[in-house]
Amino acid sequence: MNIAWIIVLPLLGVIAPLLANPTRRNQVAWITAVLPFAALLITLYHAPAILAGEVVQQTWYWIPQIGLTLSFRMDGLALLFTLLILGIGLLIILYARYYLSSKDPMGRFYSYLILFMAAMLGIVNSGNLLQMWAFWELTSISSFLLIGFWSSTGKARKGARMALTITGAGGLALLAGILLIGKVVGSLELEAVLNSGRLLVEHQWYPVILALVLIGAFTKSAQFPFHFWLPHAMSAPTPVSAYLHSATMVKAGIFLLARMFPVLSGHDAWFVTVSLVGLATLLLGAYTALFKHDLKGLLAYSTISHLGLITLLLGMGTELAAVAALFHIVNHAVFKASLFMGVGIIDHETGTRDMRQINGLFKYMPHTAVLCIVAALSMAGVPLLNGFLSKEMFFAETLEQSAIGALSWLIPLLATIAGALSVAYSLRFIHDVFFNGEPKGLKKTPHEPPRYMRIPVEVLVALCILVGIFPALLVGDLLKSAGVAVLGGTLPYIPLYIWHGFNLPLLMSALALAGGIGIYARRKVLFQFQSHFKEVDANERFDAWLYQVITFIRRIEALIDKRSLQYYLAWLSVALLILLAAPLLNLSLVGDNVVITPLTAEVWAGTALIAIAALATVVNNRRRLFAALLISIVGLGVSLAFARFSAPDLALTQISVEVITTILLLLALFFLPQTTPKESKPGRLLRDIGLAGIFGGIMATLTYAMLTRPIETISDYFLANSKTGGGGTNVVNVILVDFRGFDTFGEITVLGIAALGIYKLTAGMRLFLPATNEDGLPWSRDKYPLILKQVSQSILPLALLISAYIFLRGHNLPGGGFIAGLITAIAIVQQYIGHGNDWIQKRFYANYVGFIAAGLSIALLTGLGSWLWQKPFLTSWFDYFTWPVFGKFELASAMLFDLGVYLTVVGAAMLILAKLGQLTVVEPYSEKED
Amino acid sequence: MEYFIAALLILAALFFLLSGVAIVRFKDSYSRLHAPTPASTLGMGALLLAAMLWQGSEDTLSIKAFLVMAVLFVTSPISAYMLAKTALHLRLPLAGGRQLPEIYEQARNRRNDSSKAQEKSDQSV
Amino acid sequence: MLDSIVYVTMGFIGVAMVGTFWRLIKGPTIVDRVIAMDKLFVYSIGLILCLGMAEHTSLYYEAALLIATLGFISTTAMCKYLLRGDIIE
Amino acid sequence: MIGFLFNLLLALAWALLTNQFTALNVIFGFSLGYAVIWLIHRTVPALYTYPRRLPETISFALFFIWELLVANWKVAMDIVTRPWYMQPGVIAMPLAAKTDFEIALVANLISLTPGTLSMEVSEDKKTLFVHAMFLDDEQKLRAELSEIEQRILQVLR
Repeated sequence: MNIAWIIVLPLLGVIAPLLANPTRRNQVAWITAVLPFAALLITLYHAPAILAGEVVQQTWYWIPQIGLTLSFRMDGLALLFTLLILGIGLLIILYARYYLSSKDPMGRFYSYLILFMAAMLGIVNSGNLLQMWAFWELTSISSFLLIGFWSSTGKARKGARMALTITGAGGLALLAGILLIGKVVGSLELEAVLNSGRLLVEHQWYPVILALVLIGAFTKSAQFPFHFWLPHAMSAPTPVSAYLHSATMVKAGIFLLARMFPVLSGHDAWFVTVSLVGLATLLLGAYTALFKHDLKGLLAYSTISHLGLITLLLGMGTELAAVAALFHIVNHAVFKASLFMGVGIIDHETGTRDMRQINGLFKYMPHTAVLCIVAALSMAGVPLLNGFLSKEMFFAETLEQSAIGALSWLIPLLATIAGALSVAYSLRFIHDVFFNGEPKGLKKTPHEPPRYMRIPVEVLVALCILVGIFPALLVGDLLKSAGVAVLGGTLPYIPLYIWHGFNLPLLMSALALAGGIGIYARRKVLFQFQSHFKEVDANERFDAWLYQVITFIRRIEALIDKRSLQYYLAWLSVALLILLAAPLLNLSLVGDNVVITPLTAEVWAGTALIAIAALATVVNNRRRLFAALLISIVGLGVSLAFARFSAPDLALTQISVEVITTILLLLALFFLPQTTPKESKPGRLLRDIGLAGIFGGIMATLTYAMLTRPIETISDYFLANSKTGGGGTNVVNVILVDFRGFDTFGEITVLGIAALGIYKLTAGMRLFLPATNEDGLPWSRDKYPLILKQVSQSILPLALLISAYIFLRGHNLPGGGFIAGLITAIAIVQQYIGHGNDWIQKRFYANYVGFIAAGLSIALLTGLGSWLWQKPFLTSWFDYFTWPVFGKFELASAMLFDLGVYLTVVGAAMLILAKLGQLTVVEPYSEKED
Repeated sequence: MEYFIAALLILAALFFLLSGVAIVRFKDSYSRLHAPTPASTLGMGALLLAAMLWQGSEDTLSIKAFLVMAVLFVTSPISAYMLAKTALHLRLPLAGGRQLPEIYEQARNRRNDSSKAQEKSDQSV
Repeated sequence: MLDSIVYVTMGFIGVAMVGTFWRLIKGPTIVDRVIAMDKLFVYSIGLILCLGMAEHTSLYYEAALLIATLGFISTTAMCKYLLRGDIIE
Repeated sequence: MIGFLFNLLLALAWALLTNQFTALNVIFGFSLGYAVIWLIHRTVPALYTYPRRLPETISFALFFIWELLVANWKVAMDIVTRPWYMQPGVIAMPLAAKTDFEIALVANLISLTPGTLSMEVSEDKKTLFVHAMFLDDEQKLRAELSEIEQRILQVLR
């Protein structure tokens, strides 16, 4: 099994929970867990090789011509993270099953959760920086959905928005940084970047790149000064906090630092920035955590502090510090996730998270209490637990570093203080919650949670203890291979022992413990002191800041956007003029040896007809129906011109589009006044005519120049290759579905989105039907004229047959999915005209959104299918077969792709037209006529 | 055969022209509605027959022409019917000829005599 | 000989189209204009068929077929608009 | 309808038997099939009216084409030559056709004939309003129209 499946399986798993029966909660959880579990098995299958130092890679070609591939790469660092993500993820799935109440939409929750999991796996296993960035943004989005899961509360919505804004903005900075890296290195492949040595560090853009990448990492990992979003993200359901905001997502920034460590570190700027930011975050988080009364708030700030610790380690620059950082990533994930889950249980059982209310829970839930106490002690860094080991390494490294030059002696001191603070808040957590008298004012009597809700906590706490006692045995190899990946070479000896003898780090630990106990004992004084400061609400600050940004942008927008089509057009035209000025001046009109086709009478006549009709359209623009009619005549004329100049494909398309446009215009016209008043003053009219004239002239000149060039275009290539390369003789269609399949795919996606947009925008919109036309004549009472009704019915099968025919012959003769789709849509619209909405809805399967979805999926899957044969995305395939009786026929993957185009076009066109047609409500006109 | 095709083509051309003249010269919308009928029936029929035979002289008989004809024969009366209905609805007047205002009114209201009588009796009750 | 006759036919159709187009611009009522539009569609079919004959190809039948089917739908939509205002109800 | 399908099947069978899918052979098979059906039509209720209807349909088609030619000629002549005999007007024609399909067919075929145009069907579906270009002989026109209707109904029923 190749490693790409580690990401793809969970990605497929996004739909799994939605398919399960939502009333059977166990079933939903099981179905959700299956695919991540499979991914975990694949990871374990590859683990031995990676632990032995191999790097597993897998590449799926996307658009190899411009260097875009989907590549996956798993080394020691990725393995460590993958195990963390999948392992804790599975535990969270089990936990969430009991945490969510029966009122919550469980399938949706799991779906978001798995989406996040897949995105996170994508980040750590990407072999391409751009691809990693895409997954990076996906984690921001899925985190937004998860934080805002209880979207009925304002807090959740605000928290979600803030997290998205901060991490999204950081993501954009990161994108810029990545693109610069790509520019400098010449490739976005991780392998190439990692092998570029000191190229980046010595490049003149290094400061910019570093700043951009660090902003990305710091926003994601909630480092000072971007840390404020994390506490607000705590309005998410607790499993989300445990998973995203302690164990995984916030580690993505750390991961990025570790990933880029070999190529971006090794410069003073890195050491100073990273270590100082880490230190600041460490202290600020630890200090603030102490004063939080909300259990999750305490844990959130503690998380910030620990993330700062890891950042600090990565900024110190010694090799062992980097390894210590990796070790602490694992340890922190394990104890913090278990603490969050424990808090979730407490919240679940007591209905509150306020430490001033929750006291003495040991009596009520001793089992949970023991688990939480062990995890909290690990957080405090008490010996025999995993937290102790990495903290000890951290202390040792603070003594070794010289990250901030002469002032480096400050770091061990501040580290010890931070350690003491962390002991203090851990103690507060343990003592306030589980001892310290009786609970106050709880709505219910707390008791132990369901058996299975505790299992994930038990597993993680067991890991705390086991790793704490047998570190080398359990995580030694993993750390070693991850360390090799981060340091980009062989690794120094890692001292994974509990006992290092009496030394300075041990003393620091002891000081921290004693200091922590001291601080906790004297906490009243500290609380007193802290109460002098006004508490800053990050939310308010954030809103104020956001408001300022928006006001600023509005002001700029007001300068250029006057909400007027003429204005937009003028801007576009002027911009175009500026861009075109230079090339236009140098344009020589007639190319050499081009034979110009003589003008015949019929061409003159046809051109004159089109021109007159177009002119008449303009002149009559205020008589809207007449104008619509004239436009359709112009379209007909153009279609004839296409036919005359041997472009039957275009003629077919033009005529179909024309009719659809007419119908759309008629639908829209109904909601507008039949005539419009004269709005433009003569001066303006003159100006507009002048502008239009200039641009018409320019376009005509360009067209003429284009047509008189010697013919050396790309079309020769297409003509030569369409039969051999795409298996079709209709070059236009082969270009659409094969050579330029990617463009087409993009286009139908846009089409689908546009249709959905219109659908959504007009959702709740109701327009009253005027009782009469503009002359005051009441509408005819004959809704569906009898004969029209009869014939519409017989036209439909014929039209569908024609569209099927046009579709099937598309590959070799004029036709194809797009035209066929339009014809089908028009035929269905005819039914709407003849029979009305109700009639259709009773008789046809009219789920147009489903059409769009099916069409896009088919097109996408056809494209992805080529990966099964190790070919780039959307590589087409065709072959000829001979069957007895039926004879020889061709099968081509492009046909399937075309089917996707067809379905999308039908769905989009119908969604728009039918939706517009349904806007009216019953006319308020009485039956009496005249 | 060649002369036959030529004759068909000329016939078609004449009928198309005829329709063109008719739509210019006819006096009211209702009469103009009649104008396309010769072109779309006989003119188009002759033209399609010519096209079929034309193809036939080179390759095989093209049945597609039949389809075009069938579609036209089904659709053009509907267009005319809908247009006439619209003209009635918009109270476009009849020009010249024999004016029968009563029947015009009946057609416009989609009632025939008997139902009108029915209505009158309803009103008297 | 036949080829030139085809061109003559096209010329006749062209003349008819010009007349119809005049009616379209002239009106006087909207119904007249829609009639003219409908007729222009029919003439286009004729023109395209002649084009196919002149160029000795059968590629244009589909275009003719489409104009026949779709032109009619345009006309009915216009009529429905004039009759009821709301074409899809 | 069933009879027609059956006949088509027989024609197909004939083509398969002779293994010749040319138009001529299929038409020959069709005629042969018609003969066979005519032989057995009294014994099978579903086929009872078919042998009568096929010639009726064909003769109606011929009749209609003839009508078309005559009417076209008449209209053409009138447009081309002066003086114009045009007497446009509306007449109300009682319908013998009952179902929607019958009405639609009658109305369409009347519209197809140059010089007459179905304008409207009354709400109770009993009257068809026809616009005619030559209303100089109303009785004759009515007779022509009802002949078309009668023939259609004969084929359909």
